[in-house]
Amino acid sequence: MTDIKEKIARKVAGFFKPGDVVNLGIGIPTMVGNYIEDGVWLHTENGLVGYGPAPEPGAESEYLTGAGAQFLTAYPGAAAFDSATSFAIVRGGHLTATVLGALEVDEKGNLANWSRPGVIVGMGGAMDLVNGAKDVIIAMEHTARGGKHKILESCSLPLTGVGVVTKIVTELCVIQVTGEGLVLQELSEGVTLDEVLEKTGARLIVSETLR
Amino acid sequence: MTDIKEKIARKVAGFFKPGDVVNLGIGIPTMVGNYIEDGVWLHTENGLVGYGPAPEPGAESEYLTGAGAQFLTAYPGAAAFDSATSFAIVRGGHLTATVLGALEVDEKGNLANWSRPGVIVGMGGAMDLVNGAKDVIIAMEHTARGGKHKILESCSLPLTGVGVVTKIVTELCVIQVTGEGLVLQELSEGVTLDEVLEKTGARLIVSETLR
Amino acid sequence: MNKLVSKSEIMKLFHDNMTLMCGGFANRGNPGKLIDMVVESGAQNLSIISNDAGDPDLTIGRLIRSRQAKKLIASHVGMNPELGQAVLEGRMELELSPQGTLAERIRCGGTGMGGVLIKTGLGTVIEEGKQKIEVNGQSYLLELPLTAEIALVKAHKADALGNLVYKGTQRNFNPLVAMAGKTVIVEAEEIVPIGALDMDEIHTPGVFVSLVWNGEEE
Amino acid sequence: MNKLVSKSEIMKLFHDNMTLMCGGFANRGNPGKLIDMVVESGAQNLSIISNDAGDPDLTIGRLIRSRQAKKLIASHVGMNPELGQAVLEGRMELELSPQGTLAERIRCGGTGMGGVLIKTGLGTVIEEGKQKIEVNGQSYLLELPLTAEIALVKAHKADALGNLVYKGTQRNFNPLVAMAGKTVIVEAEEIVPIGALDMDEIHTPGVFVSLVWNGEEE
Repeated sequence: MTDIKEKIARKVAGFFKPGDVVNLGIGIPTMVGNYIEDGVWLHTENGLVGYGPAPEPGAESEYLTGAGAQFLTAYPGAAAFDSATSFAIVRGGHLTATVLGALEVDEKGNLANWSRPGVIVGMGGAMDLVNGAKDVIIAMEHTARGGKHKILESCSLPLTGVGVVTKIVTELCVIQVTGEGLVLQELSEGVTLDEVLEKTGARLIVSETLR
Repeated sequence: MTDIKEKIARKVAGFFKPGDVVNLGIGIPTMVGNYIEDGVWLHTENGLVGYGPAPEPGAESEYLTGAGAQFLTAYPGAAAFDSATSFAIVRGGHLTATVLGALEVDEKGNLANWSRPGVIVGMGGAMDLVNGAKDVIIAMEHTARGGKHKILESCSLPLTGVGVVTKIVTELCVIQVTGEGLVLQELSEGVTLDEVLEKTGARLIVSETLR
Repeated sequence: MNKLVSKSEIMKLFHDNMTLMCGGFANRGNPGKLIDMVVESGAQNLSIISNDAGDPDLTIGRLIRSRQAKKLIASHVGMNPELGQAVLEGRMELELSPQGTLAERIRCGGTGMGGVLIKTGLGTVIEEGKQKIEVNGQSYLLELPLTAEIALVKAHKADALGNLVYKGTQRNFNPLVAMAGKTVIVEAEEIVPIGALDMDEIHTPGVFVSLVWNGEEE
Repeated sequence: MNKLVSKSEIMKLFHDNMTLMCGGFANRGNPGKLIDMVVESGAQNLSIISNDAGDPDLTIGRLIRSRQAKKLIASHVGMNPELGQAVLEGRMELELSPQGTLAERIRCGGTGMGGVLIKTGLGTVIEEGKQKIEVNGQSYLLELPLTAEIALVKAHKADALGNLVYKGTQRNFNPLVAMAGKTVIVEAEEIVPIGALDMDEIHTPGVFVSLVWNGEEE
């Protein structure tokens, strides 16, 4: 299980190169931080660019925390700022990518990841991130508990953003969201096309390189 | 002549008490700064609260200048900020007063002080100041060259702001702008009511204390 | 101009039916002792503007647990199931605003503007009840300013003029909230002499700040 | 990630018909050497966004004298009679924006918003051609964002990541302009090593900045 999550995180981390500025959501997206190259800069919406891994025990500082209140470290050259500036970075187009989890993603690149029936959580910065970041990468397990589809023809839960997702990375495959629909670009080792099709609730266009 | 200007500036300076935050325009308004009490804080729109008088020769710093590029000094506790913050102070209602010159002021408190025919200057921060400051005090000579009226029934030049002026201070008198019109509140020593009426192109309501 | 006050002077300012705005983010950088004072004041029927609802036993979570809060405007409340429960039971009203939009709405209030046009939330529930405005062929939501009778701010350093410096990620919403309250009250970790802060390191100029408290009982 | 460049690399970026945005205020805090480079480039038909027109022989005044500028968006041009003359003769177009509005329009462009509602200029010529929007019974002007292909910024200190610190009143429009250019070029008085700037003293985070120049010929 951790294996699966790590695999997804490693895959996503490989998309980034030094100089990129990336915001990571909670869950699998957070794990992406463990595998990125040196020089990929991480943005946390509570007001910091340039954070590093968790500090050694005893070295925690209440002045260096993430959006989930977790303790962070900072690389030399890190900059702190207020929440308006933080989202100026996001909305202003300065994020190379955001990596987020999803409850549902659909063929049009719609994303639902902040609200499910009967639970009151709030969208936090997710709606800003999906509208602002150049790439919106969904990093998630391919299906929900019980094998329920998460990649759908059309999202049923309240949306986070309309037509915002650019890429979906799961333990089974990599899917690119295009104007024509979802393009299956890559199968993970040992995964068959049939398995992906079965576990996907949306129409998939199989990339030429896979045919 | 300098006497007249100094007199106006002294009069205006007397309206302010420690803790007030005031922005001074060019001309006579600038001279107000020479007579304010300690603890009245001066705001300059290019990004500083807490400036003091001009520095001694040789002590000028290009990092401490006013809106007219003139050299300033700073009191302990002065704060520098960017232009958006500078006008957040103005528009957000944190200025006790602004003191400005005028080409024309009228019965409704309309002000024209940025544009005259055939000269292209621009409003700078004047429009923001008159809309944001709690008190908008016009400090000027009562009439223009040749005795031409500046206090009018209705401004003829392009406006800086509508119904924004709260007080007019000239070498002759102090006029308060009210919902009923211009109220003559105070005559300078040796000045007669008739002289003020003659030199004013607007209806004046004479305050009870003067009758 | 000396804005330093004692706890008792601040305590007088809290009353029923007021709107409070509060800095902090996920239990970090919150003016925790000022929130304690609001709890102690017993003021009822409060409307609160804050990024989040905190944990139930921390920061503004305490005002929800004490049932003093009747309304919350926030972006995220997932750390506080008691808030969710109160909303589901109809005891509290919740208005959700995307985080970046919330930040700009508070700044908008503080800067005396009438609103901002933002794309965030287009095509989602965030559209509900909002005016859509077209600019150069693009749609935006008109997002309205937020202000409060009292803003509660946590700062790292403050002087008696109200000049503030924040530290690291404790900054978050604090400088925004510090612009948008009619009365802005600061809980400072350290009071420094006037002149000790360089004019370039000041994050919030004192002109925005009403009162500064050193966080000590009296 | 190293954003330090030489003059020749910057020179390549200027071309005819581009929009330039420029920090500085009344000949102070201007990126003067970068403006010299624009003059040297000979790029024609430029649109310029700047608080003012400078003096005729200083800062962007030089681009007006050289007749490279065809349009200026500014709040004040009184120090530059040559600009006034060019406008009266129809050689240049001038769009005046109140100073606080100009600052917010630049910030608005930099923060990816679609506009801001501002009262300043109501009842004046500033209303012309603008949409009026009512919010809670009050009228506001819809002011539109400004962005530019290149933003020219003057900073006191910069590191190779583009983190910037300004000094005193040289700050003015620079941090706003530094957010609103597609390419943001910084003329720094001093280049400091990465890590030399404290995370709390940085005024402009490097993420906004494209290129940093130390102001030396090569």
